[in-house]
Amino acid sequence: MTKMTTLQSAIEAISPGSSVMIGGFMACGTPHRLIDELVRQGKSDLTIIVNDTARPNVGIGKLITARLVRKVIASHIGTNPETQAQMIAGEIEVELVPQGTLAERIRAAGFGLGAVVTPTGVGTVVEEGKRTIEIDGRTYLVELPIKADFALINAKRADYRGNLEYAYTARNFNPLMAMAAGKVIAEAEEIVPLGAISPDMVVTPHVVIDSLVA
Amino acid sequence: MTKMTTLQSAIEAISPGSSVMIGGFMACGTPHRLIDELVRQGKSDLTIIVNDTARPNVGIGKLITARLVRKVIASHIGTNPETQAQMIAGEIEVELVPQGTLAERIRAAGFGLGAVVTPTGVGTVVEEGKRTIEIDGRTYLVELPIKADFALINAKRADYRGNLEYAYTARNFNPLMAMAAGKVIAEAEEIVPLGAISPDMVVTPHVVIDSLVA
Amino acid sequence: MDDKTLIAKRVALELEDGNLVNLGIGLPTLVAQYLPGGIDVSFQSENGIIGMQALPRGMAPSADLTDAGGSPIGAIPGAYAFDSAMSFGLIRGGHLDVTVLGGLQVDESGHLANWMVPGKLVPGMGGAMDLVSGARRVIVAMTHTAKGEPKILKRCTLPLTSVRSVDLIVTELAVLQTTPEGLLLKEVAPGVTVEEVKAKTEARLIVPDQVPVMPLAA
Amino acid sequence: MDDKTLIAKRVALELEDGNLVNLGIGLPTLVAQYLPGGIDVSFQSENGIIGMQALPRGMAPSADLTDAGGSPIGAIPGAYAFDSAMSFGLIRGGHLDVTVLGGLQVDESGHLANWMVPGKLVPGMGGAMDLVSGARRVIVAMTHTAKGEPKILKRCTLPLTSVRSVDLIVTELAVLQTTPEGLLLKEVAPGVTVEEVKAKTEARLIVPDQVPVMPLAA
Repeated sequence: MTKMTTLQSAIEAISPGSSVMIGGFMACGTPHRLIDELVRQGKSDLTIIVNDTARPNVGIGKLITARLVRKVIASHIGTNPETQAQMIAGEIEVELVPQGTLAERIRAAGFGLGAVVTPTGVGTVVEEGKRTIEIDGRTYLVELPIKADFALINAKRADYRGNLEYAYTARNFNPLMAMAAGKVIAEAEEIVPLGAISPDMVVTPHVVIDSLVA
Repeated sequence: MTKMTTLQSAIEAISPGSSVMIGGFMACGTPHRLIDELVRQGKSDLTIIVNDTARPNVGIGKLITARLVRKVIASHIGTNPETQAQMIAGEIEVELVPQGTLAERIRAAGFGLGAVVTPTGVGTVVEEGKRTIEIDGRTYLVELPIKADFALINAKRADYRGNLEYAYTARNFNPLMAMAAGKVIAEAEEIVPLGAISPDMVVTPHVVIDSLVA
Repeated sequence: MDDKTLIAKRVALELEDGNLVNLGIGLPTLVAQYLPGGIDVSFQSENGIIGMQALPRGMAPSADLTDAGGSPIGAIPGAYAFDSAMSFGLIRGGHLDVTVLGGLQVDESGHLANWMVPGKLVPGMGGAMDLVSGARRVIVAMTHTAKGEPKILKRCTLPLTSVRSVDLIVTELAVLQTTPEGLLLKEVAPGVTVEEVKAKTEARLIVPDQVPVMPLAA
Repeated sequence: MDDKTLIAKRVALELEDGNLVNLGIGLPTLVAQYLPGGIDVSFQSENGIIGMQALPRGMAPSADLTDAGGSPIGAIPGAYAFDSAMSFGLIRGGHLDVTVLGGLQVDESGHLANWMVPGKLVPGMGGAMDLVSGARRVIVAMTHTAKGEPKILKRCTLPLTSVRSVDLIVTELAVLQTTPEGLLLKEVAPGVTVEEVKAKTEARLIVPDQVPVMPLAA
């Protein structure tokens, strides 16, 4: 059972209108080739779950520039004026989530937990429309898991079964998203033989990866 | 600021009656030297938070054999008849927690989350006395974080600031517990210079370690 | 062939290419020995590894690489080591395709009791509650009776492991599948009659006109 | 000395040996340059590293090692890279000793607003809400006024970042400490009078008889 595939066929599996998680933080650790191919194939009407939309026409910002996005769930869009402009024009829906809460909501989806119980956002606009719960006299928000149809992952190295290793701050949301989507597509800068990545170095296991693009 | 200390002084910091998390799974990844020193110093009346109590006079089982434990919070005590005998005799209180829930409750304490929302245990004896919450029509248990006064951690390698690396299945509860205690004492099989463990290989950061025993 | 071997061989046929599988301690562990050829199955040990294998002959055991019972194991190339939160994230999060567990009792609704006998045996649930609640498919591998008494009951009398129903029960006498209508007698072991299975089962069984004989090799 | 340098130097004196510190983008980043000698402080960047440092001169930038703004950085020996869940686990879990953040408004109760101006600027809160809710100590480093208008108010008019009060406010004019009774004028900058601080502050200030001058070096 090989997961190795071409860039083109990996992205062809994504239907317009899908929800797609994309790793990266200000274009660091973002799967650039997968994004370029999404743009090339013109997959539109996407809901993207991302930390940020980087900058205009950079990283995830390319999807915004190409107007392929219907909804953004992110912690920050301030570095991309195009996202803000499309939001103000009513062309993009934006749901802002505190970064730590975003990480835990994605993790909860991948880890089979029903909710995240966090102090972050209590008493702020983030609380609106959400349940709260009192625990030992303190109030917490009940934040729901975030799943997606697809996750697009960037890794430093992969073995050919799909075990992934990340480098430095390029790790960020990638391992969390790799657990939380129906189909997980990973690109790696390098593909190495089985065993070249020691068991202690693997961060994302092959069992959650569906397609691997060299 | 050095965290390097002797076995004796590291354990002297623990008062009888303390709550102590101890890493390991059936004596694999257990801090054996720290446990031996706990026994030697006769620290009694402990509440221990552990996956299991291993076997009689093996690993964490040494604390049971030495009758130093007042309460055990664990997922499994079946391999240690002494734990069961002391429980039946009313000498030890035992709180059994499903293993995945135990991991998440410890993590929640270390990660500043107010509770764990899990499907595990719903409708079983584990539910008794606990709140439940409905999410999207499904029932979950609301499980509370577990903190401790101390955590005793076993690592494969440490640099001398206290960054830790684990080996194979000796990782288990160690990294979770290292985040969830007031004072964290780690023993490492090897202490290496700063930089010898690459940033991507560190699993537990030095900032959570208080004492390091070579 | 002894009962355990027969059960393990039959369970092995349930595993599919690409599956991530967790085998409980004891009888379920035997399943790995009878994996059909040509399929690629990954075994998880909940103490923290995917890619476990029996300790290869002549290989020195490592204190840092054990199964959930604390016994030394090996690891295949491409194995993955992880902490206990990740372990149960894989289990609860829908990433574990199959768990094979032992059982004390299973009832008509497919409820499993396998972790305690009040007043007698209180080992703790270990990972069993998470495994039964979280795995995509739960297979119970156990002997059909204990000391002559049925273990497949109308209703479990022991504390449940989960309110989630198991999917399949494999014993030395039969294969039973849980359905919304009750337990379906899917197969009988070679040389075993439907009447014998019924006699040794307290639960009501749904018995089709034709009950195939249990296959033991793919 | 310009205002930003003065603020950064004063904030730097708040950091203690062994601290884990997160510096927000912009002005707070400058703080790292003025660390008092002889203390060992670790800097976290919430995108995933402890042990960040400015990119050393002559070192080639790596696309895989950036700060939270996406700019290349360096890493000290003994640095630690981690995912975003761990990053905010450290922040919310009480492991982050100090966060230094910019501010749009702070009020008498110590509430901070620093992430949006409705109808004008909706950048998103990034990590700010978690940082203010979770850090052991929250220091706001900001200019005292914006376009001549006070930023330290009786009550914030912008959406709050957290209902948790910040601990200290450092501006080019003063150091203010939040107390249960209100904002305490702890220090004034060199050459600045108490009257000037009061004139440029909308919030009521608690002014002790003696207000020391802001120290700028340990």
